[in-house]
Amino acid sequence: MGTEQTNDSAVAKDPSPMDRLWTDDTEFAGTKDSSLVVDVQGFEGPLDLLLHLARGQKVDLTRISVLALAEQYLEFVEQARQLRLELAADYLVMAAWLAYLKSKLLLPKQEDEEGESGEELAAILQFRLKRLEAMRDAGAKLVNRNRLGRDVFTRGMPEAVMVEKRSVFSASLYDLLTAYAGQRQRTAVTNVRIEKRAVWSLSDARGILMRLIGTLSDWTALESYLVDYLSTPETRNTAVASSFAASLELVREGRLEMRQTEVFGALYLRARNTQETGEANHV
Amino acid sequence: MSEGGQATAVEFAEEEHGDALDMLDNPAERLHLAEATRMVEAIIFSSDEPVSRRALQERLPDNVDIDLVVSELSSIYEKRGVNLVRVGDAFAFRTAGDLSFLMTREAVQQRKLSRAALEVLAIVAYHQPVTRAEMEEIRGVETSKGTLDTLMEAGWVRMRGRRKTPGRPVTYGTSEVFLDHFGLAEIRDLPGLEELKGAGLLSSRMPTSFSVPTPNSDPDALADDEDPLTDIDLEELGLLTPRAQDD
Amino acid sequence: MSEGGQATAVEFAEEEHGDALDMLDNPAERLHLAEATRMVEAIIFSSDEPVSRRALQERLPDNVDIDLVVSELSSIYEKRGVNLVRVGDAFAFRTAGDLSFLMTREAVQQRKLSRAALEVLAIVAYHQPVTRAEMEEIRGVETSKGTLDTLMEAGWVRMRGRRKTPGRPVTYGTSEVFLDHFGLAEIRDLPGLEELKGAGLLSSRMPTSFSVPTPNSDPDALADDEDPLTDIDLEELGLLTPRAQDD
Repeated sequence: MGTEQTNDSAVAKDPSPMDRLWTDDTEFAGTKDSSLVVDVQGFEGPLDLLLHLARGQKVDLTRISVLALAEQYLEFVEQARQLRLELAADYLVMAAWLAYLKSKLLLPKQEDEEGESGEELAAILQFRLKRLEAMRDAGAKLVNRNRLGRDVFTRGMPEAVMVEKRSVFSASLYDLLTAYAGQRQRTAVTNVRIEKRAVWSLSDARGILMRLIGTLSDWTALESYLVDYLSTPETRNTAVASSFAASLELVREGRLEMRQTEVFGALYLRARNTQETGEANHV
Repeated sequence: MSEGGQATAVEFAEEEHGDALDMLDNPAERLHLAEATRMVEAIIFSSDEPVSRRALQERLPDNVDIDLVVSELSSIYEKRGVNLVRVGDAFAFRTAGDLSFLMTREAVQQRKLSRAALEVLAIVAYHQPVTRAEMEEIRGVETSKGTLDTLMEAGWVRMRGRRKTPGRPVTYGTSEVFLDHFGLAEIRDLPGLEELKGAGLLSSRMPTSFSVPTPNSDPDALADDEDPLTDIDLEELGLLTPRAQDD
Repeated sequence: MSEGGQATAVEFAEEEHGDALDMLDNPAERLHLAEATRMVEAIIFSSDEPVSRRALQERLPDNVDIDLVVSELSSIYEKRGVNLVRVGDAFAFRTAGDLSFLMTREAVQQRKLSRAALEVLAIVAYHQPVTRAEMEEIRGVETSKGTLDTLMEAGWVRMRGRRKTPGRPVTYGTSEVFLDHFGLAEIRDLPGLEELKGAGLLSSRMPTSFSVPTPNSDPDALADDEDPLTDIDLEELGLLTPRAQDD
């Protein structure tokens, strides 16, 4: 019914921040603030950026050139780094993955190759883009429905308090949790100031590794993908150190396998095929 | 409905049920009236006060005969469970007088739990079994007796036992009713530290020493340092009136 | 029933009763049903919140067939300015959707949903029960603090329980308030749900059927199709899963 009506809230038009980023160089070249995060420019994360780039190809997502897409993305990351824009870690994790994907797509398939082929990885990417786009469209359909308090209304003068709840008091789980968290937070002495970090903490590295290995089932050199994309020259040492420590921890937990063929040789990582959380149930 | 003041069911004496529409020969006019009737119905329904004739006039197309529409609507609702009533120069829907008995029954006023009570309840839930002294330590303020009483009255908090420490303080915990009300399958389902942070309820910058306890999954099992409550305890606490001889 | 929308011709005068009444031969039964319908009408009409089936059952005489009464009431109000809608296991009267143009005066300023919040809301609605890690997997980005918080504060999203996997992560789902707000009788009514499910887009893992597209797997497809992506209909996504060959 109300799907055609224009809707003031959310998802109206893509602001296309990318266009600005590419066309209006002066604005960005002039930006000295290196803490400018691309996220702020209107993208909801790397998949969102990829989806935007994919739209540029003007074909159905199934027929998209994943290789071209990966190259575009990597180029974008390269540009951003040249402009000294600080990219959120998620973008870099994606860059590392796409670099891996690209190499898979370009190199001829080896006989003894383990893990997914380049084509399979590309299909995974397409699937994720499609799923995200589907969710976005679904969200748009949802907000454009006739909504209570905007298009459709309740009885203005309710006559009796309908007590369904036996309890005399009303409180939701959300109320309860908010009260608890608020109270604990107040009493906990929180004079901890987080300085702008120039180092990778162990937990940062762990988080990034976890996200990365979730998508890598083949041996991947720690340095070549992870460090290249995830760190700037200044943070290279701390990135290597923390990722190394974090990966040892993950090996110990059985989530990761590690391989080194020679002393001081490159370190290879891959996920141990652990069964992750099952499929979501649907109503 | 009985509270309706001078409200009277709108009576347009000569008119019978549905007459207004029948009077109109022109199908287009009938349709027009029917549409206007739907509009007036929706406006009066959603308004938080009786809607005056003038207000209706302002919101409807110019060529609508308000009196005709109102009389039509009134006859539609005449024998229904809800009637259109006139309050002065305004109109409202009210439950039919003969059904007012449905309205008064169980009209229990729901009260919002105070902030303090919510805090105490949450602490009891997370930190159970917990004594009053411990609650105070966690909250940093004294917990009034009334707050705990309220929570026990609501049936959400119960006395579990006594701590095996000097003074044998009473320990508190949550009840089945609590789980039921908050839609928890078991007490362990309360979100932990990471979940609270993830949901944005707790700052991600809490000190490393900060922790959120995970309550024992079996609420009835007494902790090692707990004694069960005896009838004597309950009497002492004034919760059990001394037994009268039955039968 | 929840789609209270078609602004079609409305004929009030002759349609006072729905079908259910006509079906009953026994005059006593008809009277009984008519009375029960008035009662249900009064109860639901008087409330601004949906009234649960259970609450109706408790207030009505034992021998009343709630389903019959509700369906009768629903058909009576089907084309009126106010409609009976189902919200989960409860019922409510709401102004007809096609009259929204008339109701702008009533409209309360709605909080604007950010793009991120809308995305998260859609994911929670279509994938429930869903954990935070799964939301992040789908969006490819960490959910910022406050996004889930906002949705929970609005009462649309709630914690449902915990997933029975290591770590027992909390799962999220939508609430009855969500259904009510978006005019859905149940989760199955979410727009495009079946198509999305059919296309395998609601699974957390890539379905095996979603295999590597081989060249010319779809001979009917136009090679130089240049339709913009935004025109993709969710239904079309159903075409992606390779069709099982008919025997």
